[in-house]
Amino acid sequence: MRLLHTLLRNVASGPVTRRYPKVPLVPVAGARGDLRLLVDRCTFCTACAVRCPAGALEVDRKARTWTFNPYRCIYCHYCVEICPFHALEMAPLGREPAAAKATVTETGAAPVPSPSRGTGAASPA
Amino acid sequence: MKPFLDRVAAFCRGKSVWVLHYDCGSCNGCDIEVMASLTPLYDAERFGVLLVGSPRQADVLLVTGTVNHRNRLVLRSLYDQMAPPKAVVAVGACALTGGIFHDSYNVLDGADRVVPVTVYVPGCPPKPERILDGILQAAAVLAAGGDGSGGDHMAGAGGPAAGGGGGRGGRVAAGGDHGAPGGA
Amino acid sequence: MAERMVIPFGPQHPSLVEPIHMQLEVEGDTVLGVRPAFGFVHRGLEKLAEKRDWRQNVYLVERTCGICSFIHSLGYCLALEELLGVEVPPRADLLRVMWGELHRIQSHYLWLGLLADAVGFESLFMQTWRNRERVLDLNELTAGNRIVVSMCRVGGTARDLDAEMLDRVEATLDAAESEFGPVEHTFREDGGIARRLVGLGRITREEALGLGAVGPVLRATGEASDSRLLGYAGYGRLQVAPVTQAGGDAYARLLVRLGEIRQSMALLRQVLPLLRQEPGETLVPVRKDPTAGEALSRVEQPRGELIYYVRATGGKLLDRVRIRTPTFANLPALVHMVPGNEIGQVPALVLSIDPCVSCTER
Amino acid sequence: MIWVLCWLLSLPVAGFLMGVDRRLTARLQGRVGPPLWQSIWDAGKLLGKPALRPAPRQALWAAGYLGFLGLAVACLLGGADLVLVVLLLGMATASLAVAGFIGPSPFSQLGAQRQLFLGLIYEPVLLLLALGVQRVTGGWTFAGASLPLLYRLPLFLPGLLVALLAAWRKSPFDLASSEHAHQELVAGLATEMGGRVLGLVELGHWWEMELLLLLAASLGYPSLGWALGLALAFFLLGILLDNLLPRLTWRYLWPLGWALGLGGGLLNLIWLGVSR
Amino acid sequence: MRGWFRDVRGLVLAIAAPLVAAALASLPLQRRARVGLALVTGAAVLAAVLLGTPTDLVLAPGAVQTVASLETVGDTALLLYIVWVAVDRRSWLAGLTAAANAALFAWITGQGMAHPTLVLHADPLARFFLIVIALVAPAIWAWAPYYHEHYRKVTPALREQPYYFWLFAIVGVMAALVTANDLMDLYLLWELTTLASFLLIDSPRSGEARAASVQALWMNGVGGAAFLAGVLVAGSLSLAQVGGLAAVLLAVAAAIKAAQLPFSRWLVGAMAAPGPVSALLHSSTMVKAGVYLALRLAPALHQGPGGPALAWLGALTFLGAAWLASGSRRTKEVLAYSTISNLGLMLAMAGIGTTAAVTAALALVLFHAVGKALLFLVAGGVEADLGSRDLEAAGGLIEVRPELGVLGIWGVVSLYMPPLGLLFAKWLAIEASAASLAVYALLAVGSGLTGFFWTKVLGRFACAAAAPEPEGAARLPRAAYYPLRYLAALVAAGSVALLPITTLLLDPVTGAKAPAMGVWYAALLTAAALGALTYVLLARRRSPRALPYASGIEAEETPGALGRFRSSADQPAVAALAGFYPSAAWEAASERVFLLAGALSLVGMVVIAL
Repeated sequence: MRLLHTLLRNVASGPVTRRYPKVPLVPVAGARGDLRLLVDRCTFCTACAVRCPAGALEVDRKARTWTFNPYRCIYCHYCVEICPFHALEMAPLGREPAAAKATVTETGAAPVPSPSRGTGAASPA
Repeated sequence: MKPFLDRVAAFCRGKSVWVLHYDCGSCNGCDIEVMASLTPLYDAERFGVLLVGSPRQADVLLVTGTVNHRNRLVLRSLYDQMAPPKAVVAVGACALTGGIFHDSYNVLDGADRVVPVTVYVPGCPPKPERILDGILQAAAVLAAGGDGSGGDHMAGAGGPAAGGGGGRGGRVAAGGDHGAPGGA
Repeated sequence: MAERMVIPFGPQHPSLVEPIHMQLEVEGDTVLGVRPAFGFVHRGLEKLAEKRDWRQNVYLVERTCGICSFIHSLGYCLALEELLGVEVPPRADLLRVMWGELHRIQSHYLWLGLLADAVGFESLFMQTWRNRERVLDLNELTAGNRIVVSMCRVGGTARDLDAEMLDRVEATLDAAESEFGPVEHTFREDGGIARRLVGLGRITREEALGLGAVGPVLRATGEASDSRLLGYAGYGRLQVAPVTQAGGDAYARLLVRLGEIRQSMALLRQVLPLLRQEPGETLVPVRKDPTAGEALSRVEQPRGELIYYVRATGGKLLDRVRIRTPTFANLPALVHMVPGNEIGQVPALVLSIDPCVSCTER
Repeated sequence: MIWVLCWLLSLPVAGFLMGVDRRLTARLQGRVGPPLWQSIWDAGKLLGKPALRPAPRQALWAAGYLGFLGLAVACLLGGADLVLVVLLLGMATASLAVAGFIGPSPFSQLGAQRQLFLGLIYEPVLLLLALGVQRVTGGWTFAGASLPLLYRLPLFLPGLLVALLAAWRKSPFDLASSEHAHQELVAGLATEMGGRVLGLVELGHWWEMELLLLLAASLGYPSLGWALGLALAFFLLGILLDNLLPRLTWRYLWPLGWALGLGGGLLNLIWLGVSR
Repeated sequence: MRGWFRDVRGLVLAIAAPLVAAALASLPLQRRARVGLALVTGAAVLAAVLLGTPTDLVLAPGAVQTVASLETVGDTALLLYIVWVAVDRRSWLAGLTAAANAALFAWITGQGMAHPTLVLHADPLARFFLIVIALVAPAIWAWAPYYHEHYRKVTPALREQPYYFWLFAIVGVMAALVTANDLMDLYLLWELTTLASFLLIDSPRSGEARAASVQALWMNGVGGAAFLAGVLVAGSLSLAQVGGLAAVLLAVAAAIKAAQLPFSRWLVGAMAAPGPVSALLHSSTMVKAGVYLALRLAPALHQGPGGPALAWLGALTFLGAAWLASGSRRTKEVLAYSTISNLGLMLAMAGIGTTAAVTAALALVLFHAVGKALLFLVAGGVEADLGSRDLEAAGGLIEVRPELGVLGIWGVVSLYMPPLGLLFAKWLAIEASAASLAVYALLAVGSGLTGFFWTKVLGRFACAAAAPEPEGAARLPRAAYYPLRYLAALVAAGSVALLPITTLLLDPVTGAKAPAMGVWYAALLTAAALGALTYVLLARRRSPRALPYASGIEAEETPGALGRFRSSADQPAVAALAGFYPSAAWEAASERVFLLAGALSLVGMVVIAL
């Protein structure tokens, strides 16, 4: 009858449900979410692309592009840990669902690091 | 009368989403998050989402896991057994692109090589909230009169033609269109 | 004429969380025979581990199974550390115990919930999984992900926990322990659950040993076998007494797992003060690649003994990674148990070995 | 002619009750639960969806299930003979079982077989109840009762509860169609049903539950308070038991159901005979 | 023309036409000739009982004496033949019963009781039974030649002449039996039905058939002895004057003829006989002789303890046979048990004996005769086409033989589902038993079991997946379906015309108005018709036919075949389907329990009457 007690207490104390769409997600500090490139720090050294276990990153040293496939990323944090320039970070929340898969490409402005941060351009290919 | 009834049915489709979950070769991470989305803290039933066992009763096919060559046929069969209008939600990196397993000999890089995917839910695994988002997006597509099977030119993609050839290790350039890159 | 029904049970079947296929031969509603078939979750993981370098493999092997991911990476790291001759900092060992036991708790919670569901006890499933969320939230808080914590590295752990974090772990543990009471009580005392499980899939200790069963399946027959007694990671410093039962049936397995949740909580209680008292490093950097050689590690997964075998020939890539998972060891016992039961009991029976197909097929 | 109105309203009311059931169940489990109208939306969606089915004649029998139940409810509301109501209910469950037997999947067959066991468990009990009413009122309807029937037929309550749980597919009697997810039967006899066919079965299911609630309420006749109280009590008890009990197998439930239902009913009837 | 039937000549025609036809049928005829003979004889009998109003046959005392001496000679010959059979088969049970019969017969003859001058009486009860027989028999006669072409192949030992002879003759015997008033005439006819049963069950000459035929012989011999004992006790040879203990003893004879517990086995064994025999003798007409006698005795039984005892025995049989039918694996065995079960219900109603009860019994006789004949013809069709008597062989019948499947489903539906007539009868019966808690409870549980096994049979017929046809599967010619269609139409017509039938046929028997359930029934019928109409209007859209669900590993197949799936190593496997059957041990144990309960009840019945 302990279960009966628990069930009735559930009714009395109201649902514990997190009313998600109404109440937005609260990011947890340190959680591993969507990967972002701080493009002004990036030297396009390809370290991340080489190490990524899932092959979700591609860096073109010549064209100075960093291409990220968020739909292949396994959120393991490895790239962030090994980036020698701390140019990668993870947002505490994951990417939202979408109707189409798209890659994220960041382009470095010029060989000399520019002061402005590049805007992430989503490119539905 | 008929347009009115159609509008009613469309409204109900958006409010009542019965989901068939198929673990297409997942590590269980996404599966238990799908299950968790039914539990009190997330309570998918708030939105009329119900997990059903038989594909004939389902409106949404929720795929988790790498689609391997044995499961490819199963996935296609389940999809074909669902009555239209229907939608497919792919959950987790493996079902989206093969994830960390994308270049294995036995893995197709993405469920969309076998069935047309309506919504992609990224994550490894995605949080239950994100899974709910994905299901509701699919429900919205159904309510708007859409049918995930629209443009399904992949019938028979479960056949040998869909061998996990393309997309090895390289960039996932193609996305959006429901047709699989190199599928049909 | 056919009086036997042939039932394709799975791969898509609501009572199966994972895709396997069992061809059941049924007369009336009694199962006469079972022919299992696999290959629905095979991802070629071991072959892939020869393609990735040994550091990337940590992330690969923890995706062998999402339920006990940490323990997979732990097993792999232990093997590599032996191969590399790396000494892991003691604090990292304790943290590994902590995450390992958190995984065990959530895995057993998960199993309890699935069992409740398999006997049609929906409210108990909900209650169990609701309690499980506490552990998952704690995972997210301490490691950044609810399921795949990715905290094990060759040479230690990726993160350290500060005092405030340890307090929050302890607070969660307090809450989890008190919440577990009613659930545990229901599982132990409910007549309906006992009616469904007592005597179901009973095997003797000799049979279990002969069939090579491991983990709770073996312990439920009275055999005190637990790899944690080997003292890997921090277990050597802790008191670990295997939880055993004599019944040998599905009910005994349930009791073992209930006991192990309590046991894991007690282990956490032992670990937390040590973590408070002993600050220190958690990761030693490893810069060289392994030289030629082989290593083997044995760790206790929630489902039983997990074995990692690693062979290197020098260089970044490993020559062979072999994983012997506990479910693989328990399958002969399952095939032995199924015939003769009512078809309605099959889900509970299959579940009673806590099968993990993704581990088994890799 | 007020009963015609009642009959017209009975289906939406039953759908609403199903929604209440799901909501209450959710609250017991600490969840928010679906909107109260959820079951009606479900039915709306199902009826608006074509059925992709391997069994061409299933719809006919699903319609039979719904039709017989509609007739049974109409007969009960219209004050017809109780035996007729019970026989119609029996035919409804038989139609449902046939619909299941048509399905070419083994799961469908097993589910249909269990549906037969369910029917076998509770139909005789309800027939006995009809005799009880006849012994008290002198007729085969409730109309002749001067005191609430419950006073004379208390031992029928367990049997009625068994019947309600069976008709409502609640634990421990959820044998045939796996209302509880993750069961061995996929969706039991409804495995091969989808879309409109399943919609018909859902509607029938509402009515079946409601019919049993109405029968329970009738034991309170002629006191409206007793009637409403009994219906409410059975409704809540059904939900609570569903959440408190696991699902059991028919080998155990059959004797249990007959012991509670037939045993209680016979004892009550013997007591009536002796006291007279 | 009509005038010709308007008196006793109608009655004589009804009795004589089948006998004449029987003589003709003994000749080696072509199939076409046999069908023609069936149709002509059927038309004659039907015309005799439907067009006119047969009247009683009263003879002068002298003529009565002639008839009586003929009857004595016949009886003596018959008993001698049975004794010879007993010796030939070395069956001491058959010998013992035959000896008992002979002794009792000699005793009665020695008493020299006066024979009544009323030889044949065509009262409403007799006329009702005549109509039922006349409606059903022609269909079976006309079907028999088609079935026979199959049967001849599997049973080379079958001797056709006696087989056809008795198939026709038994209808004449039955017509005489339901009208005979002289008890000794009745006994002769009674024993003739026993003899016909014996000979026809024996006709396949297989080991199973031989054992079953002797069993039928000795069990019916016990019935005959009870009959003669009743006559002895009665002290009079007029059926109309029987009462008290004599009525109970005659009721025992009736119960045995109707295969009530514990004598149910003879009818189950009788299923060894060919299809038309099962249909005509062992379900729709001949075994109803027991019901007829019980109904005839109902007023007399009603006055003593015999009525309630018979009601209990019938109700027990209703339950027990339904229970055993639920577990049976053979189509004809299920049908046999369901026949026994229904006969039990009819006898229970006769035992209760109120207006409602008798009305219920009569309605049961009518609808059961038609529906069960249809089902036996379907079972015979399955046997002829697919070569099996197993219920599982009929799984998915509607896919393999669509027309046979539809007819079979209709036959089953007619036996338990509204708005068809039998349900009306069952409803009446249940309510008529309200006075006795025990009988009511037995009927309640039995009713649940009836639904159980009929739905199971229905489900096997209607299943949308069938195993591939066996080697050597055949097809009955299209013409063979006409008798089945006729019976199916008869069920529908009878149900629609239930109210007029009640007024015209049933009410005259009871002499009172049947309980006013007809209004509800008419409402039900209308509602069902409206529902069916709505369905037909709405269900025009055909949706595509999908593969049978096999947990996601469905393999391609042809519609209507059993589902196939890709099993291990991608080998296709078949998802075989089967009904649920308890173990043979369980069946045997429950049969023993019911046989024992039946034996106790039967003994109790006689003891109470004493």
